[in-house]
Amino acid sequence: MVKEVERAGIPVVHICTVTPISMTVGANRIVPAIAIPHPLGNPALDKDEEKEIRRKIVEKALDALTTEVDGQTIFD
Amino acid sequence: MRLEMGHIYIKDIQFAAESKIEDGILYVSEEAVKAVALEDEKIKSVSFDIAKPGESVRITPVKDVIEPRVKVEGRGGIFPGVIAKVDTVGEGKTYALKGMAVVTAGKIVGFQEGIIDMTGPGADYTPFSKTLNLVMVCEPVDGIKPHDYEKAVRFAGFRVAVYLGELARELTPDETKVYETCTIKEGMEKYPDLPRVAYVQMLQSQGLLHDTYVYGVDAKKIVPTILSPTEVMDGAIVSGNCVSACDKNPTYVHLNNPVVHDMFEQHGKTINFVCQIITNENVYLADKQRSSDWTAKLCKMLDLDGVIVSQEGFGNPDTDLIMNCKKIEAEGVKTVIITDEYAGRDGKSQSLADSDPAADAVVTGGNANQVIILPKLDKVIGTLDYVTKIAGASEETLREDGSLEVELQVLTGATNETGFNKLSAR
Amino acid sequence: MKKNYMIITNNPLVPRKLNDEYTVAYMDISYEDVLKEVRNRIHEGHRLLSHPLSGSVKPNETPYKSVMITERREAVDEESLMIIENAIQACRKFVFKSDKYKPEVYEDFQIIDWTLLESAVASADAW
Amino acid sequence: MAKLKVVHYINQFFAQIGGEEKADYPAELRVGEVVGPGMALTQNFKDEAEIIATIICGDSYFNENLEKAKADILAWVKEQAPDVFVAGPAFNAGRYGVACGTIAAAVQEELGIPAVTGMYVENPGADMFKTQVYIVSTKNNAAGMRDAVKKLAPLAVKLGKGEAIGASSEEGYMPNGVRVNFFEKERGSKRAVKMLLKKLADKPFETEFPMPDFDRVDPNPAVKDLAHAKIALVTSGGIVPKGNPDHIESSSASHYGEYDIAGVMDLTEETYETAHGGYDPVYANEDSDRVLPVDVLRDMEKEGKIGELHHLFYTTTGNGTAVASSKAFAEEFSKKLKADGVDAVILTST
Repeated sequence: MVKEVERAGIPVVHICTVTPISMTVGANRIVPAIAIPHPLGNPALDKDEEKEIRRKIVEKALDALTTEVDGQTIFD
Repeated sequence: MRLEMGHIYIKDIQFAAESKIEDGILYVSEEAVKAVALEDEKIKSVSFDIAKPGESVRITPVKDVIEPRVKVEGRGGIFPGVIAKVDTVGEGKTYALKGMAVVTAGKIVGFQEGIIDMTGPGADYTPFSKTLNLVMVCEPVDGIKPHDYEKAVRFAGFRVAVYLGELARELTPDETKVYETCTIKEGMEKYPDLPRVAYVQMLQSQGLLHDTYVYGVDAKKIVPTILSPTEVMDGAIVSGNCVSACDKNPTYVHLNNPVVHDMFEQHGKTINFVCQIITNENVYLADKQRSSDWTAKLCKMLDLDGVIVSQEGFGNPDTDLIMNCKKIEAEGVKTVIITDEYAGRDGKSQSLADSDPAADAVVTGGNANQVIILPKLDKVIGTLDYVTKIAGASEETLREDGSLEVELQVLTGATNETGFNKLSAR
Repeated sequence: MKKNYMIITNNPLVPRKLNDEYTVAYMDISYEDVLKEVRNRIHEGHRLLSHPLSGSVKPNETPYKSVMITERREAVDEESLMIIENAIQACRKFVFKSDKYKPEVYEDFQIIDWTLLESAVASADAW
Repeated sequence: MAKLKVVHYINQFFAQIGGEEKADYPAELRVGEVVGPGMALTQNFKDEAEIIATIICGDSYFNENLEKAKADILAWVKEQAPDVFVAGPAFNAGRYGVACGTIAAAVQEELGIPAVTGMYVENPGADMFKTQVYIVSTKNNAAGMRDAVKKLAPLAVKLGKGEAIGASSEEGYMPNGVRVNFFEKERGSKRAVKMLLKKLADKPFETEFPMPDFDRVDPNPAVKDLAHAKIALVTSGGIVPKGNPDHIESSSASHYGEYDIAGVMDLTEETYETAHGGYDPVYANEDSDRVLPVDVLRDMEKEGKIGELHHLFYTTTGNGTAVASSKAFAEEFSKKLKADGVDAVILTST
């Protein structure tokens, strides 16, 4: 799916728990997520902390989108 | 190693008072072969029948297909570690009865499979419609465990095949072929400019009706090793599996392994056929990793340039196949793999359960999900009762006019993954 | 001593065959649901130890499936994830007929599934 | 036996009306006429089929007046009621190839009349339509006409008669993802040895089973001005409005969802959930922001970190490994995203 978005000429960042799979499906900008059932959250934390974590991941994703990459890159 | 294979062509099989081969006709004493089969007390009764190409005959449920052979010169005997004593085979002189096979049948489990049709559309797909078949249906003693029954039928087939092979010991072969491999050093010196090539054979090794034996050793318990490709011609590898009949290697296929023969064909001309590497297909994932690591390591240690990898079976062996291919390619050894496909009845599903870009050279034995109508035939050897319970079939399989609607899966050897057949898919 | 792996199964023969050294999660669910149960546990960080498509009896043909996974939870294992997803996909290409056999055949299905698992147990216990 | 009836579609160039300067030639039906390549087709039909009408359309006209051209042509084909519809061959002519694919697929889909076309493998129409209609593989220019009609005509006859179509390598069409069995001339082991010899010699060889798509797409340039960028959210995590109004299936969904989040500041347990059956849904159902971070992006929108959050998001339940199933959806919604002026996409997966 990520490849088709990229092919359409839109830069895309893939937030994905298992980054090797993201590599396999051909994403160029990859940001690791937390866990499969809750990629951008952690139910063990309280709401505010959880949102803070989510924001960090989204910020990282936006950083990735504003960074030129040369091939597949994981933004750890 | 140098093995001389003498071919004795069998033109007909007949029951007679005395077992012998005369003018290409195999005369079988029913009494004698029965006695051979019944040596095992776990077999209560056995019946023999003959099925010839073109006859309106269906054989089912097939367990194994075996070509009778006899070792006339050199170390060891046919089926070492199983029938003959453990001794390294693959050199000297061996005779084979060509154009015929011993087919074992018997209901070991209720969903067993394996159909050989001697005529009609099914005959186009199973290679054993072209051989004269001596069929033995074995009934076990009451209350036997499936494990014991499987083993009893497996061994009974080998005993009968060896008994028949012995009839050829004093004959003069109609044709002789010589197969010779070099040692590593000899090969380097003799064929310095030819690519060094090996055959990697994956052996089914997962459990009851899913096993293969190498010199009598359960292939689950081996680590990958090398053989002289002539060893399999003397029965170094035998089949203990028959579930999913289309892509399992009956013993006949091991004896006549087509990759071995087609590589020998090119040996000394376009390739240096270095050896055969055998590996397994275990259920346990760490075993898969170890075996594929070792296979790739052997390819590297042998300084190979290329290999052909053949698979056996469906599903989890796809993982072994791709692991082998990927790791062997990563060692810089060029790889061609042989597999078959489960693309669904409509041909639209993903054929394999695993894939990798390294697998860029694939030969396929066809889509095993393809539906085929097998017309009613005049005679059934074995029983049709089980046909309705086999893989690719169901209770609904048997149609009103007596024909069967099944997938190619049920036909013995139909989508063989050693490249035994011409069937393919695109 | 308890083994460091567990078995997810819908084969009633498995809990009967294995003593209490073994952790067996027996569930009366379908073949595909066993695979999904295994997948959920992989998502939680368990790792596959046996191949979910063990055996040549096809999904939707045999109703039984037993899969071995680690007892311990770690980071999500990519290889396990790929294998289980592919296995679930593979289920769907076979015509469903697990409910069409005569009653006595199911016992044979159970035995075959058990021997496949048994070979994995043998390998696991060799460590 | 009566001959099969064929309607043939060609462009202005092959109808000898003119080249690029005549590409705006409107669609035209010529009943009873065999035009241009129709002659060669007719010869190759032998006595089994005949062209009863030819439809001619300029390539620009077709593509620029797509809806009208398609509707007119479909109406004519329906009226002629042929047994089979043939378009082209288009060789390497891009717009002609796309037109042939479009109209052949439409005839087949909407009229239920089997259709076939032909073109060069690199013609953009090939990739677009090869899984929808049979496309015979041709050379890259009209010098390959003889060769093309030799494959096109018999395939059209087979389709017209409703006969089983063999494997792509036998019939000469481009592989379309449907696996078909057939018997090769040599056994598999021999084919494997030959393939290995070619591979060893670094010569071209053809695999009998191409592995699934592992192609790569080059990354697009980075977003320059985030503060003015329009960002869209896409997820394969199956987030949908509560109640799953479009009934997105829990796995290998047959369609994707497009939902408006204008004014939505936060996804809550009461308003959103996941349709995905590929993971434990409890956490996503409690708070769908855990999969689709709408709340955070709204904050950033307010703070001026990003220009705006696009008012539509797209959702499917394809899991990470099932690439093929979601490819078509993604192609479609990517076009919409592009048309809506989206500057960048955040795609979340589980």
